[in-house]
Amino acid sequence: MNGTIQAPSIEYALLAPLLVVFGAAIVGVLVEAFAPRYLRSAIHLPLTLLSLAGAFALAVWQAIKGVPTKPAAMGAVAVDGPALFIWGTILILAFVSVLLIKDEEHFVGSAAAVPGSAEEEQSLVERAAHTEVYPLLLFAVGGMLLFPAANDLLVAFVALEVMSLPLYLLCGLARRRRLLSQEAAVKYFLLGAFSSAFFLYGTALLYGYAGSVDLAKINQALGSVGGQDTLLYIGAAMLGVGLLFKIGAAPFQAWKPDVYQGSPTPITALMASGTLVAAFGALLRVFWVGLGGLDWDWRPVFYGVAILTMVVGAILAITQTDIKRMLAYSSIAHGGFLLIGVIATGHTQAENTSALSGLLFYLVAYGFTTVGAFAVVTMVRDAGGEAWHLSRWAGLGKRSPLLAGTFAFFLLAFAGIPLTSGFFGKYAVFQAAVANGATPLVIIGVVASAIAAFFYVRVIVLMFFSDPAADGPSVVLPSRGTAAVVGIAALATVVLGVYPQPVLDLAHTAAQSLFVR
Amino acid sequence: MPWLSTLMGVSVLGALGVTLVRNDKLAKQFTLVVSLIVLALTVAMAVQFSPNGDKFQFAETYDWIPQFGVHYGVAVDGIALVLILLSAILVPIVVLASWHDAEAGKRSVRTYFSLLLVLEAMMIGVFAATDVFLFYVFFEAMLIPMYFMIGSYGGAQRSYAAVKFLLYSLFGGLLMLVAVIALYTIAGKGTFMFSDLVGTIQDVTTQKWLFLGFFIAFAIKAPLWPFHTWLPDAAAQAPAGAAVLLVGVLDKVGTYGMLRFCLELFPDAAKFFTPLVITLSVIGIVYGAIVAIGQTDMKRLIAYTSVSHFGFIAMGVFAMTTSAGSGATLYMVNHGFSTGALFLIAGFLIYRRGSQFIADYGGVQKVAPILAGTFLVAGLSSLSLPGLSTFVSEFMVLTGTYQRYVVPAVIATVGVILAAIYILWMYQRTMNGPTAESVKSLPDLNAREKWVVAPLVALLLVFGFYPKPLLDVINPAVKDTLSSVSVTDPKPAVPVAQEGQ
Amino acid sequence: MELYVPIVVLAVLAAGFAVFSVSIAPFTGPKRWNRAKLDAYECGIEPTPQPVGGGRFPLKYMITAMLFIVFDIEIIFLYPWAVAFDKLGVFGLVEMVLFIVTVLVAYAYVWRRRGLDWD
Amino acid sequence: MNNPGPTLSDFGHDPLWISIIKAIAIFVFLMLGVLMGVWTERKLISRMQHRYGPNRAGKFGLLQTVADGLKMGLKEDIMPRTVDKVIYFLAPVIIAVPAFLAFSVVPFGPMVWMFGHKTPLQLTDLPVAVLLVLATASIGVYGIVLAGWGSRSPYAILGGLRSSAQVVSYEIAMGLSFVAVFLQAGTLSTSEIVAKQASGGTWDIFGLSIPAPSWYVVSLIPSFLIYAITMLGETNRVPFDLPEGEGELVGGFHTEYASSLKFAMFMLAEYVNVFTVSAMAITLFFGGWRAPWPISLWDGANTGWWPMLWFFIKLVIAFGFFVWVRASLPRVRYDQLMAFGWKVLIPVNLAWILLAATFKALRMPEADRAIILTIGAVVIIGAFAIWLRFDTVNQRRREAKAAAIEEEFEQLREEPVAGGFPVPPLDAPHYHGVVPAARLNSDAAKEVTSGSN
Amino acid sequence: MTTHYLVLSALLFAIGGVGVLVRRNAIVVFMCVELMLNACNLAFVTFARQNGNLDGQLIAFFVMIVAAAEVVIGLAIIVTIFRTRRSASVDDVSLLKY
Repeated sequence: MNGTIQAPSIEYALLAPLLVVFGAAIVGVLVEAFAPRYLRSAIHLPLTLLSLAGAFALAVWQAIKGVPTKPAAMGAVAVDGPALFIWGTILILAFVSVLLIKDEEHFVGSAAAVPGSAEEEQSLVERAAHTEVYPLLLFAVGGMLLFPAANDLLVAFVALEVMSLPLYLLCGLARRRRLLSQEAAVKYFLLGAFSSAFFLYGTALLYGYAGSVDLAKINQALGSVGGQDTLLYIGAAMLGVGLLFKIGAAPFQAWKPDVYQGSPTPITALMASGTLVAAFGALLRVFWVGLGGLDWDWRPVFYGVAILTMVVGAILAITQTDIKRMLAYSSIAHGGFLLIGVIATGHTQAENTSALSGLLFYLVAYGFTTVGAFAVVTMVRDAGGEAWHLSRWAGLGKRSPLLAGTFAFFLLAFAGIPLTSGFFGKYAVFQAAVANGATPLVIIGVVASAIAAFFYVRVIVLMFFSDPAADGPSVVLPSRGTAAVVGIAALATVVLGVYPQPVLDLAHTAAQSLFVR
Repeated sequence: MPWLSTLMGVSVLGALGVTLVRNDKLAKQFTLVVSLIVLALTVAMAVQFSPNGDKFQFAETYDWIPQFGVHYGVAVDGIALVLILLSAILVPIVVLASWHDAEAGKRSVRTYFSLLLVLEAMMIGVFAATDVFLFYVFFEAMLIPMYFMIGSYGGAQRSYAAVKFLLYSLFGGLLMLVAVIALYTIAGKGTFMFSDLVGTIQDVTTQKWLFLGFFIAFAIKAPLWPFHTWLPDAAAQAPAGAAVLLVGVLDKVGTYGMLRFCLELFPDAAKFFTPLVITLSVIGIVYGAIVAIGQTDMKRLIAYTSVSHFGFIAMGVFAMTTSAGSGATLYMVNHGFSTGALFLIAGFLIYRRGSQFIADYGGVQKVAPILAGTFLVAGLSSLSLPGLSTFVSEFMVLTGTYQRYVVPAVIATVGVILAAIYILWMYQRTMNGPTAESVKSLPDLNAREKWVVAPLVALLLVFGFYPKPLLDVINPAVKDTLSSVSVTDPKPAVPVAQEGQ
Repeated sequence: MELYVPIVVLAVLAAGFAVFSVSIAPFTGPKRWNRAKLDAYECGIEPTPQPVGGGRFPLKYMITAMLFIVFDIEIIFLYPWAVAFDKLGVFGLVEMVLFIVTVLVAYAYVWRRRGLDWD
Repeated sequence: MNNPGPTLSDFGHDPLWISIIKAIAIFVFLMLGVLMGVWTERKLISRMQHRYGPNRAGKFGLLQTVADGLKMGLKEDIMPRTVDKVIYFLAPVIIAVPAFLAFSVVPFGPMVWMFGHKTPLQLTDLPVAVLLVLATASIGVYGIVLAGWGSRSPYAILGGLRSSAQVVSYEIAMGLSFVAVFLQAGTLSTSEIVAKQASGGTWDIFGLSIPAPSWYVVSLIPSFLIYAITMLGETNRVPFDLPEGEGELVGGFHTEYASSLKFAMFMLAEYVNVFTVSAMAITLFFGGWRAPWPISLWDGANTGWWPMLWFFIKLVIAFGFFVWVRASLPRVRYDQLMAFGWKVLIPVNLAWILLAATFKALRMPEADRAIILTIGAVVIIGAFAIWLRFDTVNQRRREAKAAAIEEEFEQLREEPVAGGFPVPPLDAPHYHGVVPAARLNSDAAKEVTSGSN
Repeated sequence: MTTHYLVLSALLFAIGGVGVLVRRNAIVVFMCVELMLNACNLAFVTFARQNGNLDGQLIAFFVMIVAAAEVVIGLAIIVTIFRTRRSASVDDVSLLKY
């Protein structure tokens, strides 16, 4: 009660990318409030893109300047190599997704209007759209940036929510198939909130165990605090539940197909890429920086989860008849492959570096490919919006060979065929796992890949080897944004598949510093 | 001059060029020209190859992905050289043969020929790769163009066949990937260069596991019994040209891989598994032949003969004698020509009549004598008639195996007899006898088709009487390979070069 | 803890009184049954039939409730800040300006989008 | 100046029986206060309206309220058929109990000797005493909502929702108006806040030391003004007594509590709440139990039991203020009420808080004045800019609306069907949404009309 | 002493968790989630007492904000779907099925 409280020191320069994104989000809200309707979109788009690009530039500048060895903001946010790499990845992916969102055809004019009502029709006629999408997206991206960099569990929790809450809303904003979209939003929200409650209770228990929510202090406490193992184990398990949910790992994968299907496709693209990247970053940080000393206990669990995730993702994907659901299950399966990378981390510096860099590379590769795939999905349309049912995709290869070819290429990348980015991603992760003695897991992973390949190939078969339906969907002329997204994604998939070295180097450098504690 | 890169580069550029050409006819001609250029370059390279020089020649090595220790490393030894030569020869022939294939289904002609050239580049790459990882990349990537060729341009069941082909190969490939990774990790050399990896794995148990990883992939690719079930489907549904490349070249990657990687990288495991492989081979020889007899579909029949032939090749590889090894390598080349000829001529026949079923034919000899005659030559080469090149290789394999494994060699001989049955019976049913109503108006081979068949028949005959140039190239390489497995022949090898004359 | 005991005492007292009053009410008064008397009061007209769950009410109220939550939370942060202002000094002031400005941004949005209008 | 009064550390030492005595005293004080308060109000308001007011029961009608209370107890207890019985029963309890509780932290006086114990004239104090007051107020809202909800009648529900919306809206402004006080006092404990108002220190200007006003009402006048308004809104008193707007909603949330002691509870709670907010106003802004200026010159004014008198006088004056307002002001419209709370009180309050904080920071010894002044300037300019902007926007909107209405009238005048009169269309559906086909035919799901909101 | 609070918190959390899993009304499910968050708060505050530092209480503030934000967004979503379907039962939310 005496003396002044020491003002915390905050390294604003280090946090600059975050601040830029959040700042732009707030400006976006102001634009929503004060700009006239017809101007909003014209202001939002450059604002959003510039802020993302600016944040990216700042992140790059920091990486060049040298990675700090101490967590910033009083130990709350760790801006280390992996964090910077993940930031860069998320920012690029978000940038690309924004180009997709730009096509406002995807978003409802008035979210509050009851589907089928007069207001709804009016908003459709007016071609009005919720321009709130942009600030919401920026907030979500800000959360995504903060989540993997959070160096204490409280910040992680807040970031988790900042990331998720806008996404819950964005999920419900699809212009077409409103009911489906709203349903997705409700499901995502209820399950997401449920899982974050688990995360929070885990945080509480670990706080009770270690007396701090700081990851480094928790790790220290692992060695020094005794007799409270119940708290520790239950807490760690609950944290794991919360994080694995966000990743969509089995048995917490149930939300993913529903949400991916119902959401507006650009949002799905963002979730499938950005959220996954962020969640893996956070998972790694929490389990390595915070619970690294406990790895003998959580590693077997992750082993099981990884196997289950891969198998569930791969097998259930086969039964899907909806392209977005199929991609969702594919995302689940890829989550499983990525978990192999998490397990592959080990105790020696070299093991960690190779596993981490592999994981980072995989995230980049997968992120781009998946954004591209969803971008293609937005372009194949029926009278009622995007054509999701697989049967509608039959013969697309004849109607629009370029588009179908690109999509097939993305699918091959998902399947991990060499000379695509997906191959090196998988390879990097598998190699790290074998090096760390997780060969059985890799074998299961390989089998799952083979199963997964089946449903990717099936889509290719459908597109190229089947005859087109008479009243098949039309491929819309892509807007410049969408075309750019598909182009960028395809380019990334090729380049990372043929000459991955620069990105691998970058990932390696980023991983070398490991996590600051 | 970076011969191998040039070969691949020309093919790839050609493939790109084909997609840019707007006119279908021009595209075909362009493809033919490109493939002939590649052939010319390959021959030029082959001429410069000195059989008694370094084991690997025309080597090029660049870092590709240093972080994984992956190089872009290409070079050829005798074995690879002849297989590359085989590919380079078959491609222009296939181009010529497939002149009208793509048009049948109203599908993009340019894409087909573009895929063909891409495939050629990859075939050259896969044989030339001296980096295990690069080999794997080509091994897997090769599937995709072939997949599209089967799936888009094949017969009625094409998509089923294509998917089956792809998934089988992919599955094998992924198992191999695990083995590749494990090899890299266990060797701990930080490089994937083949030459650096040879002899690094000493532990026999490890060798066995890794061997299995590689071997299953190759066995599926080869295809060895019991991994062969995809082949009849794929070969039967593929367009004739693609089938030639599939059976003639792509499947050789399997046996080539066994010879190059399974033996040299895991010598102890190879020795351990030899009985098993030989057994499988022998079963394959006999099984393939018996099943072939029972086929009613010409292309399936030819596919099953290949299963039988691949049994011989695998047996030759694992017999681990110079004679058998050289024979097996030679067999790969000869089989490419002979099966290629069979598929192509059968393809011409099917194109004319519109049916693959043997029962729909009869007495073709009378209406189309040249077609029937060349078909007979090709068929006889398949049953290894002395005087045709396949005889030389089959004989070498059998004698080579006999030196070490008597019983299998004897049983395999049964395959030769069965071969006579299936080929001659098929010939009899289709070409002899009363002319079926439906084939009465079949035209004989036209000029283009004659140009397709002529080189193949010529090659079969030439190498049947004078295989020495090939053997000169192959022998040192095989010896070298076997010596790195530290196997010596049980008794001095018969001077096989004279055997065939 | 002892600080709270007196509150409990007062609470018990008040609750006892309230419960007593409310429960005694039915017994102190007369009972004269009348059908109309037991209907919900609606200025003498036939009462509206009630759906289960109490019926629906305008969303405006919910929006107000949400806004209340948001601002109440803001107050939660203002109190400790105000109490500790002397110790926080200029840093605290700067932070609070930033905080309030951020909240005001949302506030301005709600205002401009007619979230605060009742008509 | 002398005897700043008890602080937090003086609490928590009472034996239980002292606490019980104090609690009973508060309870009795409040019950009597309500009896007298009702009478006072009726009497005062009738005087202001040139009437006599109650003058039959007892001297000056003093027993009028007692009689009313007895009557209520003896009336029939009606429990309408539609109500949710449990909630209907609980609501009066929930609304009454917290009303009393808030008084547990109101300081009545300094330390006194009570049956041989030295104890403060206050039931208890907490480090977060003011929060307790706000918390009890919030719980009271539950009573309102539940009363409305449990009654299951449109009037009651709407009344309940309205009053809770109103109460929560004004609660924010009220909560914000406290912030400046805490900023000055540096504590949330009521006794300490009172102690802090003992002396205001001095301002040194031009070598003169001017004694600063010790009551926060002087230094924090904007806060007090806001509080004064919000306390009217918070207690649903005129001019903010919309829940009971007879013309629109009959009795608001307690429409169904027509008679008997259940209704008495609502009435009781309302008056106790009035006392509570008055007591808080006194505590936070008027120096609590401290004697006002001329009396405070007497040394003994702030010692012993005397302060209770000062407190009581202040309370009566505050209550008088309520009555005065009731007699003077008409009831506002609901949208005006909400708009005033949200659009005026809250932003003004926030701006004022920042300004007050800036002033305070300026007086800190080691503070960087440039930064503070910048912040102050930003706050002021920002506030003005926003206000101007909104003002013009609102102006424009009002004009546009007036024009639109004018236009509509023009149009209606020309329409022969409506007879030149604005008649709403008769087939207007209650809901603009779609009714699912399955529901269209089932009577069970017939909806309540939304009425007016 | 603090154990009781922890047990209570665990119980609340469990009640919330079970509620989420078994209740069908979206709003009730949502309330259960909020209950879980508040159980967390109780645990935090208890541990703060037990550990003798204020972090836990501080965290409780943040959790409250997050919970508030969640309420706002959750209710918005649920009300939207409620308006559409005239039902808040999660069983009716079944367009998206496996």
